Amino acid sequence: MINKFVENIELALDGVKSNMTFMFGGFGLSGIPENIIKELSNREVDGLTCISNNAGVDEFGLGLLLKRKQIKKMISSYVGENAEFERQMLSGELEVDLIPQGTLAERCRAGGAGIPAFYTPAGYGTEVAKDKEVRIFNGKPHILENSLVADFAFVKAWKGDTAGNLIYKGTARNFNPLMAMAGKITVAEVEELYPAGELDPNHIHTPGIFVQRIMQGENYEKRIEQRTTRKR
Amino acid sequence: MINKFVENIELALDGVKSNMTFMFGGFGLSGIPENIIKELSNREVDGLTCISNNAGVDEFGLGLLLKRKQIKKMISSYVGENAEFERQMLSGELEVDLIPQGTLAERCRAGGAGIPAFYTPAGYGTEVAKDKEVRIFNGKPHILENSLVADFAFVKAWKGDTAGNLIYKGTARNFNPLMAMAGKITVAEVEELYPAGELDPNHIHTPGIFVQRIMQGENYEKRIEQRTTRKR
Amino acid sequence: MALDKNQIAKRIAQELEHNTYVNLGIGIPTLVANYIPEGIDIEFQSENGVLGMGPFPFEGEEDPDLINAGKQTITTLDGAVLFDSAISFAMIRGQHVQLTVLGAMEVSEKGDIANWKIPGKMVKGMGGAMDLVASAQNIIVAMMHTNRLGDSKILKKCNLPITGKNCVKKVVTNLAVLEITEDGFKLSERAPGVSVSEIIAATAANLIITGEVPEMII
Amino acid sequence: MALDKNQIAKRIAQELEHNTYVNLGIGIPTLVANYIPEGIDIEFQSENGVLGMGPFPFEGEEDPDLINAGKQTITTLDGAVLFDSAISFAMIRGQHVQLTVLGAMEVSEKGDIANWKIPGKMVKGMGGAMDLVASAQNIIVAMMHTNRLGDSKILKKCNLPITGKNCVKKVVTNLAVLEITEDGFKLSERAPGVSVSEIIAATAANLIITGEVPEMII
Repeated sequence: MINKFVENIELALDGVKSNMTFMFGGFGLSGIPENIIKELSNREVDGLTCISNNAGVDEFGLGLLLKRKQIKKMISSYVGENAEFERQMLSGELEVDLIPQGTLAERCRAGGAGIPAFYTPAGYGTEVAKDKEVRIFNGKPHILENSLVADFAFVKAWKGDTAGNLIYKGTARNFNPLMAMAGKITVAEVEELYPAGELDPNHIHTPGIFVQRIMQGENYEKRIEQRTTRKR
Repeated sequence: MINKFVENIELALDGVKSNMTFMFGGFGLSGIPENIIKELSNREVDGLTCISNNAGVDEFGLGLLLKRKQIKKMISSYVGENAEFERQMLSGELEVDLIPQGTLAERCRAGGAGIPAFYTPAGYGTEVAKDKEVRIFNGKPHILENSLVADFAFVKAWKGDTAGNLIYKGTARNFNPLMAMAGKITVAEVEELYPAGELDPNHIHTPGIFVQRIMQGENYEKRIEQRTTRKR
Repeated sequence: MALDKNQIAKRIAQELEHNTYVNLGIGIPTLVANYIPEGIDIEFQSENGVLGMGPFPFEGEEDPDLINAGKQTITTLDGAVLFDSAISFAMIRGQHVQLTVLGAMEVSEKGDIANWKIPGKMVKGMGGAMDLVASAQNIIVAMMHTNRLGDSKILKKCNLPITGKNCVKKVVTNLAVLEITEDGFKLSERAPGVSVSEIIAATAANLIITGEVPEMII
Repeated sequence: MALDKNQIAKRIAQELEHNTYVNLGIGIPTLVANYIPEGIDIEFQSENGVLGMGPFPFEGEEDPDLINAGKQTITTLDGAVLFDSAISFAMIRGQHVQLTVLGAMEVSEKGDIANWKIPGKMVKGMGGAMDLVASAQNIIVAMMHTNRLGDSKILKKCNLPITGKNCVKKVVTNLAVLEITEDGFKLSERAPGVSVSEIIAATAANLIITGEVPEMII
């Protein structure tokens, strides 16, 4: 067994530098690597390119890095929850590459799977297709999209083991398994860390081969953006 | 909940006709839809194009359809276990399209995922690349491969529920989840069938949306091709 | 009288077909789930990774690890399944989801839709909308007929950057049901008490009107 | 004396690096797992969907749902994981597997490999070999130096249809260890008691020989 366990967040983030490209799992605030983001927001790293479906909210998630202007460029699909983001983007302080959500997911997976490019119909005829190759398949136009990789991919799982295997819970899974595949170094923080052999090998979502470092996360806040309920 | 349960194999195979394209899950004899293959071998359907990683053995699995000359064309990656197959192929009775295994898996997944084509390095510079577009990405040549779909995909799972959700066991998973995605009609036979709600939604490998019909399989033989053991 | 948002949702619910998978966008489309006709089995897909969405949780039972694409806390029903974003869009791009209902800022008579960007002003991003409109077999738009300034959102040509081309099949607004045909918008129903001339007045695109236009039954 | 198959495997095992993922092909490569050096942690990947393969099962404990790519019954170790064929080849194509050891019918001095087809005679298919050789960072071939007719399998150019181009890094045969350099095969070790001239006689390709060629230590 190849042991991926690291004892603390310093070891987990060893090698992190300014001007790198990072991927962050999560959809909205669900399934984001809270501990790692918080730690990054306390460090002197900037000029970052961040690939993440969303950009957090003003005081949480990637909003923390935005506030400190650590991010040079965001690659996302939806950023509507963050006023500071919109301000930085409209003022030109922040470069933004907006990508259809399914294309973003598939580009990350492709990066991890050694597929350099694929065709998708999403975005044909829109701004997204600008300067991209168009090709007709089955009578329908598609555009060519390239894969994405990152210097570090940061993901968050529910359970993990020392071999780096990960299991996610509910919709906190989202982009995490795809970005885990696409990081040159993938760092996972988990709510529950087990010795290898404790997790059922049939139930693992991310095989440990995609994960270089795994650490125990703590104090998960798990903020809810839209608390919607019904009465009993 | 959309109910996918069918009571018997006649309903499961409703619409099956000669000259159709079928996908069959399984690797070697592990995870093949035994009940469905047996039933097909008793029917008057032929001229079939079969997409399957392997072609069974002489008296089991797809070997049953080969023996009755029901198959016109095989699309596979490895067919070395079947003497009748080799005979039919070398004599020209059987058309054969041999495809690298990873490309076969990805072409099925792409077919299910609405990705009409992708680039892969596998097969560059070989017979497989004949008449295929070559393009350099990151300094390395890749070939363009198209997706695959089938009129019917036949898969086999360990557990399933009436919503069509599937869970596989061990290495019997293999091509099953990918072909399940790529069938216009996907039929699953399962060892254990449960009412919807009994399976943990976090642990499902194939979401029911990809499965049109699910049936209870019976009398699984599960032949072992290479019984290798060690002494205690 | 013009419909309210719930009535728009209720009218759209009449379009739901038995045994289909449906993706509902944020806003009015989400309300459609409250009006599923009797005898119709539907499963709702949310592109952040869940199929078989149920109603909102009871107070105190919210799970931050279980949300929909609008980031709202949800529940799951029997037969539900969770998955990653690549598989989610495999369902969408691969046309396994039969119907998409979403909001829009503009719809053109060719079936183009704009709902993700107002240049220089509002840039929230397209989220999953571009994937959805590029692949769904059936797309129904739920929206108000006019914007806050009173301008028609039913246009000959979209002014805003589009989300997808030639994709919308039907539009249900507070005033009317419009089908998109090869020749443009066909006015097929009007809101109860709303006259054809009122609809024409509120619409920038041409409307194809053949014979009597029936009132919606809500 | 020329090596037997187990000794070839044993020599290849010396190439294993700590904390790496390794894919072993059918035949001699499979035997490499029996000779992992002390202190070296390796996980074996089998392309049919398992990582963390263990030894063969005890008699009576064979599970038809747990096999390797050679269709042999296997076991799994702590930390093992099961997955589908697309994820399996994502690992391979995406270069997450560091070393591939596989058999061959022919290897050329450019590092081309042929191991899937003898036209008109034997057509078993390439299985996962084409994906493996197209993407692995390090590829070692394990094979006999000559075929059953006594012909060299170490060639200037492959005669058979190739499985991959410019990919093999090293060849370990019953007679020698050969490295593939820009200028062709470099003879880097010889089997115990086998002379350089015997190796040259058994080899159709040119061999680069610099200084004394050491004996393998098995």
